[in-house]
Amino acid sequence: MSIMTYNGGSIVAMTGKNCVAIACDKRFGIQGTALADNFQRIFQVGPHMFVGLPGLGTDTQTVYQKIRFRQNLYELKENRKMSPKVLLSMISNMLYERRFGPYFVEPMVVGLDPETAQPIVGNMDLIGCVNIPSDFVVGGPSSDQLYGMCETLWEPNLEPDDLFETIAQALVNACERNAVSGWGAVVHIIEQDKVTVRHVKTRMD
Amino acid sequence: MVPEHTPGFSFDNCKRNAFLSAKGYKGPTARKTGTTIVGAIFADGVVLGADTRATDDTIVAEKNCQKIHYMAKNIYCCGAGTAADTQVTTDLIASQLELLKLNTGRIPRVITANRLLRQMLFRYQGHVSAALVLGGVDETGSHLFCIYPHGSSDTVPFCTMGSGSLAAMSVFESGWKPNMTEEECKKLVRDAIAAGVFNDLGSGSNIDLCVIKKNGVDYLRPYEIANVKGKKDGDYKFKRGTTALLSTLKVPIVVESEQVIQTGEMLWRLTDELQIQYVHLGFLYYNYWINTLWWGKKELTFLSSKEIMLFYHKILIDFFIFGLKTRVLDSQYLKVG
Amino acid sequence: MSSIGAGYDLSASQFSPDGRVFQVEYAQKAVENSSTAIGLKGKDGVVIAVEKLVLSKLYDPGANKRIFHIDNHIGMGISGLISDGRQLSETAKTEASEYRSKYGGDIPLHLLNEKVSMYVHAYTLYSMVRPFGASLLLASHDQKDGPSLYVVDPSGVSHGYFGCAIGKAKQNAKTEIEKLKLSTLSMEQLAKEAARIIYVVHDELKDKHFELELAWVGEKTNGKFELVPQSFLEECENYAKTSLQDSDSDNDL
Amino acid sequence: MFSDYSAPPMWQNGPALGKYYDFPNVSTNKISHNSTNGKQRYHTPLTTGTSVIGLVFNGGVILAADTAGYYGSMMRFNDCPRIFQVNKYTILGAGNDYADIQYLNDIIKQKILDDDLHNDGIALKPKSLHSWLTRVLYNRRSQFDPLWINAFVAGMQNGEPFLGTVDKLGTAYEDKILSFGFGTHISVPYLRQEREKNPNMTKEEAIACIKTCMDMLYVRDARSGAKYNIGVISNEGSEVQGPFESVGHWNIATHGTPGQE
Amino acid sequence: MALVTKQILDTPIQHHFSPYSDNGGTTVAVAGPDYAIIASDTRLSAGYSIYTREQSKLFTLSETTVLGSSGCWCDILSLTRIIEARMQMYLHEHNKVMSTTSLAKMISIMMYGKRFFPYYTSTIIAGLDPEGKGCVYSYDPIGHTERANFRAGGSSGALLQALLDNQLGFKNQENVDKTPVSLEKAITVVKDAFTAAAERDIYTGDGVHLCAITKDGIKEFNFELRKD
Amino acid sequence: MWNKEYDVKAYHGGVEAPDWLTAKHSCGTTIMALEFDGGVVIGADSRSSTGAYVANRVADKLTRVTDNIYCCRSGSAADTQAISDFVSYNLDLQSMELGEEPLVYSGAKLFQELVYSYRDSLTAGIICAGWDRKKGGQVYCVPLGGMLMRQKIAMGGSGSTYLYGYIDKNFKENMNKQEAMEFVTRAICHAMARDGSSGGVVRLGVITGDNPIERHVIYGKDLPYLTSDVK
Repeated sequence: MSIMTYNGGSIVAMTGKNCVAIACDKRFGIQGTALADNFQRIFQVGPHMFVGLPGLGTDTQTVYQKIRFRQNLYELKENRKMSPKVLLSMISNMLYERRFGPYFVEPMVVGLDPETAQPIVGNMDLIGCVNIPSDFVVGGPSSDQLYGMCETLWEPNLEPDDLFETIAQALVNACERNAVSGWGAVVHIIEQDKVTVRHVKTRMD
Repeated sequence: MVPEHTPGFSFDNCKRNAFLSAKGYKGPTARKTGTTIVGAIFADGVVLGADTRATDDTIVAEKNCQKIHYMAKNIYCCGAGTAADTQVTTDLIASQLELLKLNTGRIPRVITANRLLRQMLFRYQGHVSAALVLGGVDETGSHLFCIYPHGSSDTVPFCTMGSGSLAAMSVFESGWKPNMTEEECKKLVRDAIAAGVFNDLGSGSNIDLCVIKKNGVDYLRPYEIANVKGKKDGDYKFKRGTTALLSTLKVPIVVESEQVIQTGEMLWRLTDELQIQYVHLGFLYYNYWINTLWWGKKELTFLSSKEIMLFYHKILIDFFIFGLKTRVLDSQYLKVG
Repeated sequence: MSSIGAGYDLSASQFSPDGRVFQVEYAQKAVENSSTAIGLKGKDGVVIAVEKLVLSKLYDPGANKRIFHIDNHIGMGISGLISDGRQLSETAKTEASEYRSKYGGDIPLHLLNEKVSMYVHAYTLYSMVRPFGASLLLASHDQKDGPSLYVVDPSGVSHGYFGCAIGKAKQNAKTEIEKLKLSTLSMEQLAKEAARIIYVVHDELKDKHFELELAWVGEKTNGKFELVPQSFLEECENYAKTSLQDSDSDNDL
Repeated sequence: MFSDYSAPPMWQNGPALGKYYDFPNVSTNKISHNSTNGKQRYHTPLTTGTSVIGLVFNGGVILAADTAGYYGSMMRFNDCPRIFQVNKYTILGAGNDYADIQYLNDIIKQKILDDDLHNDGIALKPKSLHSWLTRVLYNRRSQFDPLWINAFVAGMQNGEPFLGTVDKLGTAYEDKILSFGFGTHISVPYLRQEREKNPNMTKEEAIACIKTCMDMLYVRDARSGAKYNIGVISNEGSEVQGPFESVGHWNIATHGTPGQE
Repeated sequence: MALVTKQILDTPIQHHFSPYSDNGGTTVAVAGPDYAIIASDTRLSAGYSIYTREQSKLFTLSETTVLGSSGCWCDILSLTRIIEARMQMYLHEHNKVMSTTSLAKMISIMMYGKRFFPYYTSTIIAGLDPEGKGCVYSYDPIGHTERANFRAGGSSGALLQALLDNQLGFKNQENVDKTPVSLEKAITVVKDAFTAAAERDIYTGDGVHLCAITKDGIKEFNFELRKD
Repeated sequence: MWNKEYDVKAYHGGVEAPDWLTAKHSCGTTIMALEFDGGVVIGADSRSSTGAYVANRVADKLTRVTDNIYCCRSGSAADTQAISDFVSYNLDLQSMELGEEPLVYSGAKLFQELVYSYRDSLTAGIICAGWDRKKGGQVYCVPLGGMLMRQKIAMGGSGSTYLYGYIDKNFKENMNKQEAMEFVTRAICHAMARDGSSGGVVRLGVITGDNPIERHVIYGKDLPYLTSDVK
């Protein structure tokens, strides 16, 4: 059994037209036993930037703390906001430091570039190999199912509302075929002028 | 920036991970570039080639990843193996080559890059799993090296690496000849990568080429889109309102003040440098001496001072002993996996 | 003797008071009622010829063959009950193939002959089985040892021969064979003579139709047992028919 | 005798080692040979033959394999032909354990002989042989006592070329290009490329391709030999040609400065 | 020299035997009101090598039943051959072709019969039941079976099952018309599913072989997929 | 329904990698050096392999240490390259301190020191050969484990096992240069023919006096004994 399925929790992020979306389920469990339906795996790290940390629950939280620490220092020193690409690079270096004893998280970053407003989604493996595709990234125990869903459902230039439907359908259906994901889901749609957070209904088994 | 611990690799989590692993919870696998990478020398330079697939076991993790890495203006390097390792290894040596260039005011030689990569990999005894094809042109001519994860290297007129290396090698073995023209060589390298892409499941998607000549570099990405993304027949757009909602929260982003600082282009350059800094800072202390180690046999002569030589000598022994200690240390930790 | 075994002929495992095993003798009788088969051993090969009686015009030509391939280098001709003959040919084939798998070569004919004879003999010992109603001609040629020919009898007795005949007209055929100087004859000559003899001994009055089966093994066939090629078979038949006419006209004179 | 296509136990009916004699029908102290409990020890390849390659051309098929027999890393034998003419319709090629290859070939030879002895003009056809091999090899793998063989059947059936392979598990498939060992990684990509360029190869073109492959395998496979045989089959009949010899081109050895990296 | 001797002696005995191999491949089946479709990709592979690009994994068992299977190819070959033989015996004994439903049960029993040395296959059968309705049965390697309306199995099974739930079963969708899809629509979805799988699963690709089973017989289609 | 326990993928634990992807890069090698009147001849085959795959068929296993001292490498490619870099560097250093060319023995001793000190971690069998003013041509053998032995003729690598009988029978002292070169070529050819881990071309080096090394490459039909000649 993989450690990635120990606490469960899957995340998916997609690009749209001048917007990006990131969604994850809310289950927290220990193997088969579900313990909570409000576990946070997506964190806001800037007005237009979110980071998702699928993986082992304790590492999700530890890595988030470390990211905050480093990001705060950066912003203090530089007096400007971090762009998603710099954040990815920073997390990547942080993870590679633990090349031989990694954190069990596969972080992903979504956001709009602070200067160009270009939508960016990116993820990396547990030792920090960055991948910035033009369409979507997935992570967590139901990533297989998410790959199948997203490859079919995603299309370029989705408007925010359509992007919401697509990402929500992808996540909800994928989680339904995974025993350690589900128990509610949350979707963040990030646009230039607002962030919309929607809690989505799912099966609770 | 404040380091959270001594620079270099951290082994903090090793014990915990070994414990989990012993309990039967396997850690996830790192992303691999199953990969076909090749290089070939032609009359006026070197052509490097790579596919663009990265895999996570049997799943394609990335369809268009970049495997030909920048080392210096005249040197590029293809990487196969664990994706993060190839990325970091080449970045690290690239930054050292840049420093060398600034220190000496000379264009770095390919042989120097080869030595640096080799020594870095040897220190980690194959645990940093990067298999590389290094190519470049300097004042001594065109050079091609293939470097193995354990830290050995070969000098060859053509070479292939990665899971598709045998497929690519069949193209070279049947088609390579000395002193090819640029076009012939590009075609051959393209065929070699195509052989990997179509016959090796670890390799796929597009074909990238990088032509390095005395007077410049042609980085062709993609050189050929060998596999087009499949077209869908159906329409999979949902009607709005299809997904059942529990709650919606809209958080407007209010701009309180605006201040224009620089043009976008300048900013990009800044951030790029910053990235290099990140890479570098993490390893600076750890690698300060490797940074100033010998740059290849032929350039030894300009280091004439005896003091410097003795200092280097000491470092060298440090290097050797440390390399072997790391081996023992690493193997202790890594055996559990 | 026929059908007066006085109770001593009910089992192969029982002797009669005068020391005979009637079941075996009856089996031999079955052979004597069957079509004639002859084998001739010449200087460089062996020929087997069988007069296969065609009991019904409705049979396919070539059906119920009486010459069998046992191995590349060994052939078998039978006289007697055809089904018994087939069973024995299977036994012989198995023996030959087992020998090959164990020792990796062609089985020598004398050894195969021994094995088949012992097998046949075993069927004369028990009350629950019936002896084989067939006699066999076994032919082979070896590069070094030359041609060889054996006959196995329903009793399990077997002998090597220069020339031999079994079946209905074995006496007549033997007389004909004895007239030949076998050791000087080539395979072609042997084949022609064999064909002639079959034609000579064939009894037109009792049995209307017959097919001549002719097979050989020898130097000419590289030690492989083969059916005589169709064209040469016809040549042999013509030769037999002409010499038959000649001798008929001799008799007329 | 070869009815279940595996050797009978060597010590039959007698007491097993260290056991007393058991009278028949009293106890079942028979060595269970075909047990499938998975604990049975299976033999492993010792003297091995490396790549076999097969290619379909316009109107026929080619198989090729070198004749080296390796014992570990030592070339112990240089004359182990691995391409066999089965009959005029069929050629067999095989790789991996040479003892198993010989064993299988003996069985097939006997099969062919048995066929000939029927003297009915019907001979084993390639598809039948291929199918039969599937069953034999699958059966042995199911007994946890595999024959370490990758077999290739090439032939003509109904005027059409046939090329199929079976591995030690019984995995069987057909294609225009097939290979075993290093051939899978080195020859197949090359042959696929050549066939794409020229889907209707003539016999001569195909033989030239195969020879290029054997040369490549000679220089890139550390368990290959220089001598090889080629089996060609077409409507004109089948034959095994060779041995041919590979030398390889070596002028690239003069590249670079000797002694330096 | 110790190294040298060790090399020679060590190498010949370094062999591990596993009776199974994973030859990859994906099968998808859909049952409709009066049709059933089943499709497989045509790539047969092992490790990082493609054995052949033209191996359909569908086996037409009767006029109304098609079986698709992926996993360990030698087991698939054996399993399907035995099924075919058993169907032949059934035909001779009962003088009728085995129905899809009976076949489904028989396969389950056959597979469970090898409970402790299973056929490592992901098997699906599709066909028309005696009432003429489409049906799909899927199996785990030791013979557990259930009837379903759509099923994906094999190396991309996990990728595609959720998609089928969503697109053919209208799962988690509100305000949509949930009548079963037409044959044409089902074929489109299955085809797109394979296109998606070929993008992400290295063991799925080259081509798709699809059989559409209706009361008029079995119609076959072939589609191309990416070849890398 | 699809129980993970029976999932084929789970059973195998992912893609099986062929051994040429996972094996260490090594020189399975035949190397040889002999002293003759006036110098040394060194020779090696050119095959380096990962598993059974020939990763480089024209490798150069005769590596410069100083202009007059060369080493023949066998074992792990990475280990031997690192060692020879190290020794080469130190001899250069020494020569600068001394102001003259270092002795062959110094080089051999350095090799031995390293191989012995790290005998548990290094896989390296090295022959160090060269010429110096004091003792002329010399051949030193540093096998696995780190002993040091001067020999008239030294061999190493997996291919050498096939040669001991041949050498014992045919080696003569005080050969001239031509004889020595032919002898080495022939011996390496015989090893290449039998040993799967050796092959390719024969590389020779002749070090005499103060002259620069003389390098030769012999291949194809020029070799006195070929794989196809094996009985």
